[in-house]
Amino acid sequence: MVEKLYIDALAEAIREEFERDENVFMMGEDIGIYGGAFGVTKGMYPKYKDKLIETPISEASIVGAAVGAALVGMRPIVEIMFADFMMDAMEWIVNQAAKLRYMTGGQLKVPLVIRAPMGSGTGAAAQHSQSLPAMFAHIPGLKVVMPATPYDVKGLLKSAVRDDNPVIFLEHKLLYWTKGEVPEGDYTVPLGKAAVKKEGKDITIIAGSIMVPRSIEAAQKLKEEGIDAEVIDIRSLVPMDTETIINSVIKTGRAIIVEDDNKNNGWGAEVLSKLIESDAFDYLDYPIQRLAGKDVPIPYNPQLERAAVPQVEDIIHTVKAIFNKE
Amino acid sequence: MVEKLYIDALAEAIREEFERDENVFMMGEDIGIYGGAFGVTKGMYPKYKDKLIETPISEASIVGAAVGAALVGMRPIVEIMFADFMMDAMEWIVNQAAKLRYMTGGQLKVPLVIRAPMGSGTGAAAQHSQSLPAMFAHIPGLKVVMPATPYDVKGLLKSAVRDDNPVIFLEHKLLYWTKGEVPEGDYTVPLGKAAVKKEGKDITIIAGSIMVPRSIEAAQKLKEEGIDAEVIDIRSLVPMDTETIINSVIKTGRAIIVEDDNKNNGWGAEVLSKLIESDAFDYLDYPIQRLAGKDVPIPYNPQLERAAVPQVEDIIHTVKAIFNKE
Amino acid sequence: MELSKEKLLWMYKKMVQIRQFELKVDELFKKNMIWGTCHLYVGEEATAVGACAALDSTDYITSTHRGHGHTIAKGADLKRMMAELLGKETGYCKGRGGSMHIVDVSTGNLGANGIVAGGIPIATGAALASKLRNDGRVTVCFFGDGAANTGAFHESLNMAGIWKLPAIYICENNLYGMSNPVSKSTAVKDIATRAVSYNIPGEIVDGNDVLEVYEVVKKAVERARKGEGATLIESKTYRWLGHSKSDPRVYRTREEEEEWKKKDPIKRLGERLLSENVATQQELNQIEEEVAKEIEEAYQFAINSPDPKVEDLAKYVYA
Amino acid sequence: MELSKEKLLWMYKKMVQIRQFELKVDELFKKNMIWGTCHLYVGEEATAVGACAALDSTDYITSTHRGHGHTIAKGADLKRMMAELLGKETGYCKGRGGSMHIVDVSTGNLGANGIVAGGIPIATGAALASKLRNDGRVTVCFFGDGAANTGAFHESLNMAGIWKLPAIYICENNLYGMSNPVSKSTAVKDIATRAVSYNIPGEIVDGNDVLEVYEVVKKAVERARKGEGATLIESKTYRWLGHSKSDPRVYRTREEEEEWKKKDPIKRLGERLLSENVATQQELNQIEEEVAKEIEEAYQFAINSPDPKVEDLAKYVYA
Ligand SMILES: Cc1ncc(C[n+]2csc(CCOP(=O)(O)OP(=O)(O)O)c2C)c(N)n1
Ligand SMILES: Cc1ncc(C[n+]2csc(CCOP(=O)(O)OP(=O)(O)O)c2C)c(N)n1
Ligand SMILES: [Mg+2]
Ligand SMILES: [Mg+2]
Repeated sequence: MVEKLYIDALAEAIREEFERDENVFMMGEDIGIYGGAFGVTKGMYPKYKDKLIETPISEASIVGAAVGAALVGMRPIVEIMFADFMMDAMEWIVNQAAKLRYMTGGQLKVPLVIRAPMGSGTGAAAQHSQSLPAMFAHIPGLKVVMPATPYDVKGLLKSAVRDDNPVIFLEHKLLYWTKGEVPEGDYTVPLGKAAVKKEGKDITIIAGSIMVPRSIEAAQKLKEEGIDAEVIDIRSLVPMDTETIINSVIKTGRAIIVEDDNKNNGWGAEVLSKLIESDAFDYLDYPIQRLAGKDVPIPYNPQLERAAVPQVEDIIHTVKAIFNKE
Repeated sequence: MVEKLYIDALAEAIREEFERDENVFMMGEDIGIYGGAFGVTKGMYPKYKDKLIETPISEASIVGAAVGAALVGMRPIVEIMFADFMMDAMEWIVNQAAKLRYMTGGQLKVPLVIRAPMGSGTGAAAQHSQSLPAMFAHIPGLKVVMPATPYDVKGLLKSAVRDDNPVIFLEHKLLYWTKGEVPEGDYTVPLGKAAVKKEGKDITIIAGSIMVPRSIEAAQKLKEEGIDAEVIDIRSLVPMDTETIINSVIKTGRAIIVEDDNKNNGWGAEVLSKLIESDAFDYLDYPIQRLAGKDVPIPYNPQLERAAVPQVEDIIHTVKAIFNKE
Repeated sequence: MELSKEKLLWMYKKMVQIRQFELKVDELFKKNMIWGTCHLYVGEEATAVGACAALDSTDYITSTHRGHGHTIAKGADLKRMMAELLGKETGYCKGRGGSMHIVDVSTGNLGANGIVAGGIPIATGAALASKLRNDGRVTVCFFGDGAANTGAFHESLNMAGIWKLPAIYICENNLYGMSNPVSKSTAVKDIATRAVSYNIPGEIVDGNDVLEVYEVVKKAVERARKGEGATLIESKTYRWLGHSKSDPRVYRTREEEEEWKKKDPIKRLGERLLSENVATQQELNQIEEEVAKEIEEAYQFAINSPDPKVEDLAKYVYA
Repeated sequence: MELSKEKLLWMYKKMVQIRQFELKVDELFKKNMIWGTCHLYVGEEATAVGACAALDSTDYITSTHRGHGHTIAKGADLKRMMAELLGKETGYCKGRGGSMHIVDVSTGNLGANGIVAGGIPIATGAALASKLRNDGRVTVCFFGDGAANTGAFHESLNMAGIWKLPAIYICENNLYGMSNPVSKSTAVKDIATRAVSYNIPGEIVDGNDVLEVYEVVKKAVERARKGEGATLIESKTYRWLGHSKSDPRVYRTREEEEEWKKKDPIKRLGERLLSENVATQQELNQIEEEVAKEIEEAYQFAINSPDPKVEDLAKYVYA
């Protein structure tokens, strides 16, 4: 298998879906000749001129129009330039896309993907650095995925496009330029399946998005110190693959959850709660810990910015503290 | 003390704050002669004509303008007609109001209250029935309160108006016509303090908003069956009074959390997680349970609507199940 | 009149259907047989009917919180509408939606919307799809004067302008958004003026004259089908009843209401049909009676339909 | 020229400050000494300076992601600006905000904004406060052509229209929103046309002529102070550099850029000052040199300032 960049795997998925289904098209700002703020659609224009609907700066109506197009049978992929700007479109995400099927007793469906780069680490400060998956995961009717590897981003994008529901598809900015194996041609990764990215027996690290590579790196270092951590990439918050997570925690008896999001009411709280409510509770040797972003807007200064979200050393530290305390 | 309706206690707080501070004013739709969709400002016009800024249907700019007015020293109270419509204003809540102070290194402050009726039970269906406190509680920079009694709504509104931060103030629609004791004149209830609404020794019921009276009713019935439940009204999600909650659970050894919000990524998950991460973990005789809204948009049909959120009998059932299983 | 008798009587009948349907709903509401809230269209019938008369059955519409009229005009089944209002499994939304969420895909009706302006971007997207597919359909987007002050209105009409979408934006200016008079909420006298901001035609029609509405919408539909783009039409009209249940209408006078009731669009078309000898009074009476029967049937159907099962609560969240 | 020499040289100096500040920032950026991103104002100086020249120090402005120019024109301290860009504790935002969030309350600057149109409702609210308090202040709201297509623009200008707010909305039309040309993003040729939708005057000015900007804004300020309401001003101008860092500008031609560079607002004012004998070349040179020194001082101040302390990460979340 060839190694590819995350961003290239994502672009490949978009092109292949364009080719596969004439109803698939894309809407967003500067996605034409400019290639999108992060370059995801770079080089697609002019070949896919008709598929790349370049919009004014109107996030609410971009999403709203995509909902309308989806209702009549198109399968739009919306690119929102930064996940933060989804706040401008919340009406059409939360009150429309998520609810139209239910409110109409199943008469309508909304096959829509809303993609956006999220997360901090680029010095873009508080309005361009948020990771907000938990907000979306709170709303029934939405699916929420956050692929962490080039393989997953290609396979999950395809599943998202083919799904008949609105899917919030969050790409961490720092992942775009990471590499990994990606098969040629068509394959999918199902929505709602977690992946054991590293097996281990001592503790389960449940991570999402950028925290997956950080957790893997931490697990490798912990291994050297005699702690064998299992790393689970949650991949999809809704639907959530609780089975994989619960089984792992039953096996290891310990867990930490590592998220990029703000801690307070982040998705880690939901995972922790689901574990406590499950059979895993009885197997716990130690209370589950959450390692998450600090509850602060993301600061500009690079040292502060770095301190605002978990780093590899924080993961190592948290795991070791558990074993030291026991 | 006199008994008053929740809605009257709220209106009294608004009037008294109008009188106390010339910078306090209100913005919203139909809050003038109509008195607001739920009648909160009924009768205030024309006496407070200059204080009631009646707006076009422009939620984003209502909140945005209130932020601007707050930045230059006013203390606006925004009424959003239904909490659901706050989705239209998320940009100015999440990216502006919540962050302006931090992003400017403390140069700005945003003394702003955004009030809205939330919740189901009136047959208004999916776009007019959401309780979304968890979404706001996820965003650092916001405070989030949801008063459950006439006493609290008056005291908390006053604290919210006097606070120098943006406060999301959520009133459950079904509470407006409930009665309770309310002192005459000025008093405040601090933001960030939970209240033990009924003492008990067997189990802690942590509830918010409409679930507080339901939990009290459930606790009264449970008492008859020999289970002595303590009912805590969380009142404020941010800041959260973890101390009161933790101490209660340490005392009782059992807890359920009862919320009106969707279960998935609801605030109950955060409370549960904070308890697990605290000393209370070691005192737990039974895993903490969450009783929350089902993860569905709120349906129109009254039987379905009722089934979508916890009712008194569900609380009783959940508590009894814990004691039966033990 | 150029229009066929059949078409004219269709218009008459549709307006009568809307009127009687709404009055029945009002009655049921007052008897507490309808849950939630309801926004009735009495007095505004000519706009929905005139506009839908200019559409093909495959054309799309989007509607509003005040949507029964649009839905009936586009051809919905009164039985399933009434069943929805009573929250029944046989309703359009299987009882999950109620008044503000009625959708009828079979007639191209993409749905009412509980959010003011909720349908404006949706209509814009449907029109965009038609353009991308070149399917020759047009989309009519109904909304109120209040909605014309929302951000979505501006964003969407700008899109329609730059992309020359086959969309017709019909602003039903009934002088109030809830209690707020247009003069206080809206910086411009005629909302149609705003069309210049989007480089599209802006037309004003007498919203109580179904034939005028029809003519103007028809022209806009032709433009749209020819690829010449969108139109903004402001239909000046009036709602006879309160904004929603239990609105004491303190923000307007009874005299103003009486003035507008004199402009009753149904009476107006009726008189015209009689004076131009298109129909006889007997024919018109017969229509009224037919409709009364349909409404009664719809009510009986609804009342005798089953409620949805509580165990199906979580059905339809996902496709 | 009616304006005093002092005022004219102030304008000249402010434009030079902006130009040199931005070029220094560009240099530091390319050396990787500035973190994040930056949107530079080179070429557009006349708009910020002409507008702020018409304001009192107690008047408010709101700015944009491309905000350094407005901030300097309103009177900010270059040292604290540069320190902010370097993320230092001595910066306006104590290093928490960076380029897109500089605020200077002391000069009435309510701040840059990372969100396109983020400042439009904020400015509207500040103007509403002035009206409620009758404090005689006006608020100037700067935003780009791209922002004129957002919902917030429409909602806010409608509010300003109905409430006759003392607000001046200055649209800096630099022909592009990022890569998107106005002709593709905006349904109307002149954004000022949109003023009719809000029943306020709409003016077009040559945004590279600081004196014209000044005159037109001054008139709008007088209107606003007299309680006659808001004005929309479209300032036609051009950004010389890329949208932000590393923009290869594939969406426009080098020729177009050269054409606009000929309209350099600084050179233009300089030539006029010379030809009308207001100032000598030597005086102008001296200004350039003074500014160069100020910029160097600002840089030295910034580079020698301390970083914020990591343990203070959670400071300033709440007041
Ligand atoms: C975003 C939003 N804000 C407020 C409301 C509450 N609301 C429902 S209808 C209405 C008035 C709408 O006025 P208009 O658009 O003129 O339509 P009309 O009711 O007159 O037909 C309001 C304020 C809503 N449903 N959605
Ligand atoms: C709501 C929102 N959408 C998109 C962006 C990304 N963005 C930043 S600047 C910009 C272009 C703005 O164009 P314009 O308003 O013309 O200002 P200019 O950059 O030309 O000064 C875009 C799309 C943003 N910051 N906020
Ligand atoms: Mg209206
Ligand atoms: Mg621009």
